[in-house]
Amino acid sequence: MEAYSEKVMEHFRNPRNVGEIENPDGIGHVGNPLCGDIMELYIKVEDNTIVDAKFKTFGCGAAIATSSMVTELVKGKSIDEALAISNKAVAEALGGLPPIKMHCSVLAEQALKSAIEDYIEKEKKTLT
Amino acid sequence: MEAYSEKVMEHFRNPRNVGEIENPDGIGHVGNPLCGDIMELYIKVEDNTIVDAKFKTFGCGAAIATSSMVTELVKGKSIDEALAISNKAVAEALGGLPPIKMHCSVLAEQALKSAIEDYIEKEKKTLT
Amino acid sequence: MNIIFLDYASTTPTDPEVVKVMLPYFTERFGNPSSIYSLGQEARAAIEGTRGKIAVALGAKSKEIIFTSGGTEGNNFAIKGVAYANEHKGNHIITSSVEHHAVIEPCKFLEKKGFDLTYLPVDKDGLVNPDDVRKAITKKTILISIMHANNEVGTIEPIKEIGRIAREHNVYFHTDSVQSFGHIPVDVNDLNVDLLSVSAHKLYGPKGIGALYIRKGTKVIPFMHGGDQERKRRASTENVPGIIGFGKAVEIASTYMNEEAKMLTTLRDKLVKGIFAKIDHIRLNGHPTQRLPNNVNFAFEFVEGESMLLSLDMEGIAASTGSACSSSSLEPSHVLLALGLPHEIAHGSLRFTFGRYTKNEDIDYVLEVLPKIVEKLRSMSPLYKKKNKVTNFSSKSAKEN
Amino acid sequence: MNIIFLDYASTTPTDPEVVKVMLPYFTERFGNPSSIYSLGQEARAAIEGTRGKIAVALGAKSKEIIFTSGGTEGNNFAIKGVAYANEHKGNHIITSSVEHHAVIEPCKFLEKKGFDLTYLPVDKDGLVNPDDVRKAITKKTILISIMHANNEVGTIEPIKEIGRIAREHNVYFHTDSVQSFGHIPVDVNDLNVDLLSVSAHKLYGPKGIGALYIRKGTKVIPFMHGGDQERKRRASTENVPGIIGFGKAVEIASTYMNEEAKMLTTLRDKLVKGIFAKIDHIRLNGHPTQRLPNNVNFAFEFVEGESMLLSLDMEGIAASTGSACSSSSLEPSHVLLALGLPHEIAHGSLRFTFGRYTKNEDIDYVLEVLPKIVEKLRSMSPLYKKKNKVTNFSSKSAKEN
Ligand SMILES: Cc1ncc(COP(=O)(O)O)c(C=O)c1O
Ligand SMILES: Cc1ncc(COP(=O)(O)O)c(C=O)c1O
Repeated sequence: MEAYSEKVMEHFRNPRNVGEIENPDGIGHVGNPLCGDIMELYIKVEDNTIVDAKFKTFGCGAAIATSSMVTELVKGKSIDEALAISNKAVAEALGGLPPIKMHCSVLAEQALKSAIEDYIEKEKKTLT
Repeated sequence: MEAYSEKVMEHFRNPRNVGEIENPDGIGHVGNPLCGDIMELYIKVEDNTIVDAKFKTFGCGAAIATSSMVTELVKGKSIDEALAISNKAVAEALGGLPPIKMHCSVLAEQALKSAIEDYIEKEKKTLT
Repeated sequence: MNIIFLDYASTTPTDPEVVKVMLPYFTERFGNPSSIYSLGQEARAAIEGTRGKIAVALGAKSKEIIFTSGGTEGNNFAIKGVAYANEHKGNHIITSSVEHHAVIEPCKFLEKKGFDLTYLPVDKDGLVNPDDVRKAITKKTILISIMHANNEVGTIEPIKEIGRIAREHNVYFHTDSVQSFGHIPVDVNDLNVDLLSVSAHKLYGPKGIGALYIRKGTKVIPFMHGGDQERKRRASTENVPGIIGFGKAVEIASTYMNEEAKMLTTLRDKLVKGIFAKIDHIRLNGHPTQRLPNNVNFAFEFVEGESMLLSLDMEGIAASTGSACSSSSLEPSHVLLALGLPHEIAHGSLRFTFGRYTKNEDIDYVLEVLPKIVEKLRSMSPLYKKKNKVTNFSSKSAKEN
Repeated sequence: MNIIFLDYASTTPTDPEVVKVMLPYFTERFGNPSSIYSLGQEARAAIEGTRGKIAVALGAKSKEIIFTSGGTEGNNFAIKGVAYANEHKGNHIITSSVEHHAVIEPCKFLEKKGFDLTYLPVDKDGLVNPDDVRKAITKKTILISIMHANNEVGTIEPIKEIGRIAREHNVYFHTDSVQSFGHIPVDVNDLNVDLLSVSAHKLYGPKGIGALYIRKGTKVIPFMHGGDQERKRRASTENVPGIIGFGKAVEIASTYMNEEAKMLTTLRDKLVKGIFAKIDHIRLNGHPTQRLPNNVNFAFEFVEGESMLLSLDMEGIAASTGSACSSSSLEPSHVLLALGLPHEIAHGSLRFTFGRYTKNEDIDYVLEVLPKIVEKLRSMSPLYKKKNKVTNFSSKSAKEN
């Protein structure tokens, strides 16, 4: 395998936003223990803006680093801006990922999307 | 290839009995330039005893050493004794030969036999 | 940072004594062993001497030892060589599901070429059952290939019995002895094998050199076709310094093997006990006693192997999740799956393998650092949280397994 | 006795600079490049750096270079790999009758497996005619393998033209560049090749390491099956010290190649002229000008090669009759026969190949010693006597040939 970038290692060493949010506004849950990667992503939304994000991840170094990075990227963003965050953006923010680890950035994007969807679902329910 | 024995190298370095005998009593001529080995063996016979032997050889180190050794072995021997000299005896007298060079000792035996046959043929002619 | 290297099963440092004997063969005694002049014959004599040493160490004859470029070549040579030389007799080959890729992949290649392969299962400790071998043999079986010691979980297979069965049925038997040679006794007659592969870099010799034992009379065609080297069985200019180094490594290993095995077993058992005492929700992979003296392999539930490895590396400890050569794969180890581990647990395995330079304090250090790493990663794991809520005694039952 | 080594085509001493850069990779930086911890990644970075250097030297991309255990493996890999990967398209392979055994033998193996082989003839100088290649191509042709420079007679083949023809016909083209790389310019794009084999020990690198260039997009299946090393194209733990040494050797060769070639050409031409001046009944084998800068190959009528070699060795000169790896054979060189030499003259050939450490005085010494040796052996030869009686001008006509 290619080596991880400095930035990946830094986020692996000191992952940001580890943990759960009590009473989150949205939860994303993606991955599968069979594949060796599971991400749980929690968001807190106020006035259509993501004010907090946390994660729990079972997975390799890249899975943890992308989780950490995506929670960093998303904080302070509007829902629309957050939905525009691609897996590529996550990987780039980490200084790149080894080719066989790109799927971790996909997982991070999916975890975020899934948390936002959960938030939108809940919102709909509250409105109706 | 396995290395040659000390004895082979010694006979290669200083081959005994190189040359031709003028008016020999027998000449043996064996081998084939295609195979890379040709031996010519000359004998001088007196009272049924081989009193001199010489050779000329085109061939590898083993071909030269076996030619040299067979001429040494044969000198002073009776015709019957000479006919009993086997290729094995030549090889053993040289401290052994690498397996792929054993055919050179066969050639030396054949050269000797062929020289003796030539001698016997000539004798017959003289007698009749 | 001083690195604590606990991945001797992946490769070993070359012993300085080994490097020393190699050196003259690079620059001075550099002759081609096939050349008939003195410089060539000198090189030839040196490699023949080494062949003799290796033969002695294996209980074999010199002529039965062919030098290769390593364990992978030995396995490819043995398997493809026997297959192609005997395909008129049959096309069936038996192997196990815990073999190294260097056995599995040649087998898969042959499968594509029309050979019929049986991959035998193993029990939860990684053992092949000799009875399964017997039952798998058909009239078309031409080769059985079962490894001596497993590179991931350290389990030592019942080679002697399998060899006896192979012989009874007149089937060639190959064993991949890359992990065992130099570490536990390996004798080709005692083990009843016809072919056996070894690799120098697993026993403090240089990388890029190994040997294949081929019992006299065994029908094998060459793998590397070309010149007449190695009595026409393996072409290519001989790696003279590598061969010389290999010989020295074998010499050293033969001298110290028993002593080293004892030392390593002590360290192994200390680490196993320590991990059991300090971390829960774990299981020891591989056979508890019939295993290599230097192998410890644990599954840690709820965490993933690579993240443990990276964390250990950050603390100066070099370990492994299993086979180094499959580290570019995302699949969990086929060996752990064959042992019956669920995917998510197979993903959370770590292998520590010790060697000549491992010290008692190294084990202490691992026992100090590892529990913290597992705890940190578990605290980040969404699996741990749930499991913990559901059950709290799984660690106990895992231990008793 | 000080040995004058004039057999650089068989192997070269490893440059001391090369040994120096290898050393740390035995004992300190011994990590397995597939391991993810720092020690492994450090080894990985080092071999990737070397891959880059070799790629640059060949005008290739890094990803197109696969490390092998030498020239023989490269040739086996290229030929069998292309054959097996493309057999659905056709089963015809074209090669020449002057290839090294490491090309001929894999071809013969494939012939037994049902492939159809064409062995092209050469002219009296050893040249393959590109037109013959064109004519030999059929709809079923999947591979052409023609060597760059001949190891026995030094003739340099018209690879660029043959490559152009191969490309026109959409056929893969492999060249065995073992004798040319590091000695004359080798650029994969200039030469129009898809695969190219090289071996480190022919250019002052260590034995047991080489590389195969595989142009991006070329369909090849692996030869060594096993782990995921070399981007899954060549299994087995990488020979890290060997690779590092190879890289250094290539670096040195690239720097000094032009200068060395000039020096060697001068020595070569001096020896050729000297031998012609001092010995009769001889002929120069190989192309008079389109040949390697360091190769001199003569046939001496009426004497046999091995006995000349042994005699030279006794005088401290190491030379060769041709290919070292066939020195266990009694057959005369297939290369010399392909050039049209009669058997008995092919048997009497000698090859001198020079290198980095060859001095002008060494040539003087050969010119002093060789005529005496030839004379002594001729005086013992039954062929010489007869020939001499029959004709006395054959030496002249041989020279003019
Ligand atoms: C059991 C086993 N077989 C084969 C191999 C391959 O050996 P090498 O890397 O020397 O080709 C290894 C190690 O890599 C191994 O552990
Ligand atoms: C032209 C040619 N091809 C292939 C080889 C084989 O290379 P190696 O001995 O490194 O396998 C050689 C030399 O031995 C050679 O001269």
